[in-house]
Amino acid sequence: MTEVLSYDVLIMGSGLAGLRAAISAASVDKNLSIAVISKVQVMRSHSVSAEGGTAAVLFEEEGDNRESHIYDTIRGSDFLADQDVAERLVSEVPFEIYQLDHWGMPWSRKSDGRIDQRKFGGYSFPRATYAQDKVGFYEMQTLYDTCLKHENIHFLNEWFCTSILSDGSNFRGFTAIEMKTGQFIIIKSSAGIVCTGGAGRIYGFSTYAYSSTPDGLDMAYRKGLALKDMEFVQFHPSGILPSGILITEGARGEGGYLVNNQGERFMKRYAPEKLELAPRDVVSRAMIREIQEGKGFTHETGIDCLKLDLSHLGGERIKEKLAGIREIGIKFSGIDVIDEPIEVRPVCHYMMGGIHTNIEGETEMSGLWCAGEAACNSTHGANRLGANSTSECLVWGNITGKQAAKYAQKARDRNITVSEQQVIEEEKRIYDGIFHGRGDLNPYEIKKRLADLMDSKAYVFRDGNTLTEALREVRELKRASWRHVDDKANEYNTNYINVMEFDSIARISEIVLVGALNRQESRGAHARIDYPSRDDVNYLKHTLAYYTHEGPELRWHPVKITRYAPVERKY
Amino acid sequence: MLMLKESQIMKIHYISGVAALFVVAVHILIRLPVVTGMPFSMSLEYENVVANYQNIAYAVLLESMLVLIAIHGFNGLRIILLEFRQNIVWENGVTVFTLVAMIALIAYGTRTILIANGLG
Amino acid sequence: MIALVNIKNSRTNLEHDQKKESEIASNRKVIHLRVYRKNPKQGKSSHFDKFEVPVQRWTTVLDALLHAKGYLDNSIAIRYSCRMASCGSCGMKINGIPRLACYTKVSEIDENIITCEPLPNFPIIRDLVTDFSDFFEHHRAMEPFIHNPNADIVDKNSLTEFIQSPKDVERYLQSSYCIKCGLCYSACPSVGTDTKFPGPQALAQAYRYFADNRDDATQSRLDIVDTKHGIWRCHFAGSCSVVCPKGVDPALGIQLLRGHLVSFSKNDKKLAESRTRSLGKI
Amino acid sequence: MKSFKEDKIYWDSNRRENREGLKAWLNPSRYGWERISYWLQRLTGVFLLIYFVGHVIETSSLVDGKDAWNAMLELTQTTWGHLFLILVIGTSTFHSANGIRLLFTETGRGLGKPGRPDYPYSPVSLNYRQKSGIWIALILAATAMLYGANILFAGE
Ligand SMILES: Cc1cc2nc3c(=O)[nH]c(=O)nc-3n(C[C@H](O)[C@H](O)[C@H](O)COP(=O)(O)OP(=O)(O)OC[C@H]3O[C@@H](n4cnc5c(N)ncnc54)[C@H](O)[C@@H]3O)c2cc1C
Ligand code: HEM
Ligand code: SF4
Ligand code: F3S
Ligand code: FES
Repeated sequence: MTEVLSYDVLIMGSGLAGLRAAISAASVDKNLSIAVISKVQVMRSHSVSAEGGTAAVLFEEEGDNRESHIYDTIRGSDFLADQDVAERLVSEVPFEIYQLDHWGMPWSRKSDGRIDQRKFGGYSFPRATYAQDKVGFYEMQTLYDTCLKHENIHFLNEWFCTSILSDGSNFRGFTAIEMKTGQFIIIKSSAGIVCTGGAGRIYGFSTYAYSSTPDGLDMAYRKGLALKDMEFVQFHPSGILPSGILITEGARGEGGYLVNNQGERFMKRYAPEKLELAPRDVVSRAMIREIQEGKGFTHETGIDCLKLDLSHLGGERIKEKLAGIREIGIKFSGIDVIDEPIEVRPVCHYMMGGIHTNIEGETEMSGLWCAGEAACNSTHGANRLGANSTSECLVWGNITGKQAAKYAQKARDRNITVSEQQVIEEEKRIYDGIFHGRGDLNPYEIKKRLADLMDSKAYVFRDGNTLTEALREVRELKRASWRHVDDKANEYNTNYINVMEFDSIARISEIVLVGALNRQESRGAHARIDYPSRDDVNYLKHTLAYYTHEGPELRWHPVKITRYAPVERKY
Repeated sequence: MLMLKESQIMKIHYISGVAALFVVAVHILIRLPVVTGMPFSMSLEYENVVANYQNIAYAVLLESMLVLIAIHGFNGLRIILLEFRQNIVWENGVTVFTLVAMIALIAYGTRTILIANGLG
Repeated sequence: MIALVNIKNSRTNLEHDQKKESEIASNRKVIHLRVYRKNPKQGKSSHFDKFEVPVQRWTTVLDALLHAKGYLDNSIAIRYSCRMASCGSCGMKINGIPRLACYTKVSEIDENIITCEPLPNFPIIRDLVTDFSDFFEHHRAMEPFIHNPNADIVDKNSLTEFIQSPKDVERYLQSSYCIKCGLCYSACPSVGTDTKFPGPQALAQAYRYFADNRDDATQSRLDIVDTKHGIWRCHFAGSCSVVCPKGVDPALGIQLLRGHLVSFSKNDKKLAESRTRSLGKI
Repeated sequence: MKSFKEDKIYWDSNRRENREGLKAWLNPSRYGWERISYWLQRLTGVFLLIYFVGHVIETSSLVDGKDAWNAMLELTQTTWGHLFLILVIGTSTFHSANGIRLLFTETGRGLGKPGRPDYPYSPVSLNYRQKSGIWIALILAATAMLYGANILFAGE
């Protein structure tokens, strides 16, 4: 008999969004039992890697204002953001910053003891609130520690969720595998929040943690929920070679330069005003163009790159504000940024797309919310500004946590039933399909081929022919006869978990490619060589992808425009 | 059981350690040829030792040395044993055992000092 | 606007690649990886498996292990995530010393054989994966959160900020570098036998919140650690600080906290002032 | 349903699986001088306690009269007995000197202040003062042993 657990609120994912949601749900009602389920242990989520900052308007008396943050966000998004959502983000995030301060966040301070902020790409005011260059890490620590204050938050560490349960229109729970024992478990609940983060591991050259696979997106997609705007993948200008580990934008915010092999600060030709601090899509494209024009460097692996120069900032400043970067440079690249420029190259960094939600973070299934990078509530449109993502995680973590808790309060006395049929089907899918599936190809090899494909064919610049080619190959790989699982043990079977992750990677890669082919324009992070300009007449709308057996079915969804009419972006 | 906080016990441990250092120093110095003016082995002769014991100041010194080192040493033992196993029976057993051993040793040593004082 | 340049923007051209490849091949070498294998649920015995793994200048032990897992034996159990030393997943004993696999380059280890074992002092789940529940519980027992009546902001319209000078931050910042990797816990000799001893990680966090001037639970924090198996079971072996990959220096925090317990150190912490921030409208 | 209260008592249940155990106490290698100091302090402490107990019993022969005392001296004033005594001198010197150092450090003195660690990290608590303290204790112990040997064996 399958074991059944039940909680009042279920949160899948223990990243920034998940932990924030847990606290906010727990503070609505002490008597709700809240479970945070995560396939990694609590402080191991990818969010700990976030480096640069969290954007918020804090210093209105010094000239900043919220209007400007809203507009920067919308302009950064190439006008694909829903404008009411951007406004919501901007008006709620200062609260989150101060709340974190009260919970023990070690924000970097000005000499008078107030919270400090730094410059970040695409903003017209220095408004990235930072804590050295380990913002995400400290935020995670603060939130996790604060979670420990609440006796009603339970952590289910290293439980791998496999599917969403529903009774047609209402959320009913998750199925999961407890990795330690390999047991298959049903977790019932009336309210759930998906916070599974980004899917950056569909690329090989990526800043993401290995655990950032699209399982959550895939679960929602398989359950019939829409994935929105998946073709928009952000490439961050500065990933180091060969690992793809990130050098934060804060490095440029503090005054770092990008230089080509002629020693030139080439950004002045692409964004004369903002230079290196233009939005990421602009900088990444500029870098690739430099490389294509032969002005790049070649890293010892043979990969083309450019250099990021911080040496003029001086040792003390770097040690104080960019200590993590320096450590990363020395350890993973063999370069001390105090002395030498470091080799960087655009790297997969963020998925603007995700599970389709409205401004409250509600999905199309009642009782199910989604927050953080996994969600696409359309704050970021076609291109996210740096430091706006942790803001989004905090704001919508809070919003969805409250909503889910209130929903659960109302539903508390109702008996939750989960149809036997669904569970049996899921067990069949994973045990007969994945665990026992037979074939002869090494799944790790397939994963590598998928990632290489995405790296080379769905990178900064895209074009119709290559995308078509890539799509054909991805579909082939998806259908290929994977060897599935060699490891037959129950206990901590990561081989099994990996294969399930790869399975979802294949499906989500396909959606990214289909979406990219379908969007015949260049907007934000999506740059088509064959359609080099933005087309507001035909494409000022969101892509929705729905599951069908043959592959994703695409539909359009309108963009919410309140006050700002689209104009050309210049930086 | 003894209702001392661990920090108080450790204070006693440190203080008894340092105090012991002083009395032991005196105790050893008295045995040294430079101080006593006689070879080491001679200072250990029965008559000399008994004479030492009958010097009241020296007897007090011996007694305090006995107490201080016993406290410090058996508390040290308690610490080690506490870290060795963790369950209620063991923990209480350790406390009782070290206390009893400490008191027994002090009593036994005191007996020597007292009787030696009475020796002609 | 975008120039129609060759799409092959990722790895330039193939010829170039191949030349480089052969160059790299010449300074590539092979190491022997010895991996501890055990599944306690399926028998008590453990053994080492040996793998030959190609390595380059920048290959980390984690890379090597993942190569082995992907291409030589899929069933190796290993925990990892960020591969950049910030999540704390991949702690293991590498050639006898607890280290992060993703933070140890093969080239840093002199020997040609690299031996990976699970972290001591943690129960083994399987192979290199260990059970952290006790460790996390010890952390939790330190009440690692701010005690302050104003910790939760109730009125969203009147936001307050604690005034903390950079100096105030510096007092606790170092201890908050901790990524909960458990290396210190597995190096500490006291933890080696004392199951109730919180261990260096938890005690360093006790110090972290003690030193934070937003926290007002000074006395109760001292009481939490002043127990039979509390802070006094540290004997300053210093091994925790030796292995800590993040420079936390737990040994320092522990000793400083003890200074307050025996009231040798003066506690000059003043509660941070909280200041209201004016907020404009959109 | 698994309740949180149950989770909380994990470590009271005395789980010792895969703990390093006495090996952690008895192996001073791998981790540097502070670990050696820890090891020596513990060994010398226990050794001194054993000696102390023995010494109290030994001297109690005084109460049984001169013959008993001399019989005892006979037993102890041998070459081996002297070597043992020299060991006692050495261990007590080390234990006391290092003990005084620990007294300061374990109450937060002489360690330096917490601050921003710069990569490559070198913990301030394991600073030069600590290491020299350990070395001085070792040197003192060696000197005391030499001096003691001089006196003990000179008497013969
Ligand atoms: C290197 C780097 C630097 C960044 N820097 C910044 C920055 O400076 N500023 C900024 O604003 N943003 C930054 N970002 C972006 C930001 O960090 C992320 O968008 C954000 O952390 C996402 O948080 P999250 O809570 O949505 O998800 P994550 O932190 O990714 O968490 C996902 C959670 O879901 C769980 N999960 C996934 N699948 C399953 C499953 N099947 N079953 C159970 N659990 C599952 C995981 O275990 C994990 O706990 C950065 C990103 C990267 C990669
Ligand atoms: C004379 C001066 C002495 C000083 C200054 C001194 C000091 C110390 C100190 C500081 C400790 C360490 C406690 C800890 O690590 O928490 C210690 C431990 C110990 N001492 Fe002493 N000590 C002295 C003499 C003795 C003597 C004479 C004995 C023997 C009877 C003794 C037995 C012990 C024991 C058994 C321990 C426990 C070891 C441990 O905790 O690791 N000490 N001492
Ligand atoms: S103190 Fe250092 S070694 Fe210990 S858990 Fe934290 S980061 Fe790891
Ligand atoms: S290794 Fe252990 S004994 Fe103390 S100084 Fe560190 S906690
Ligand atoms: S994988 Fe995250 S610390 Fe090594």
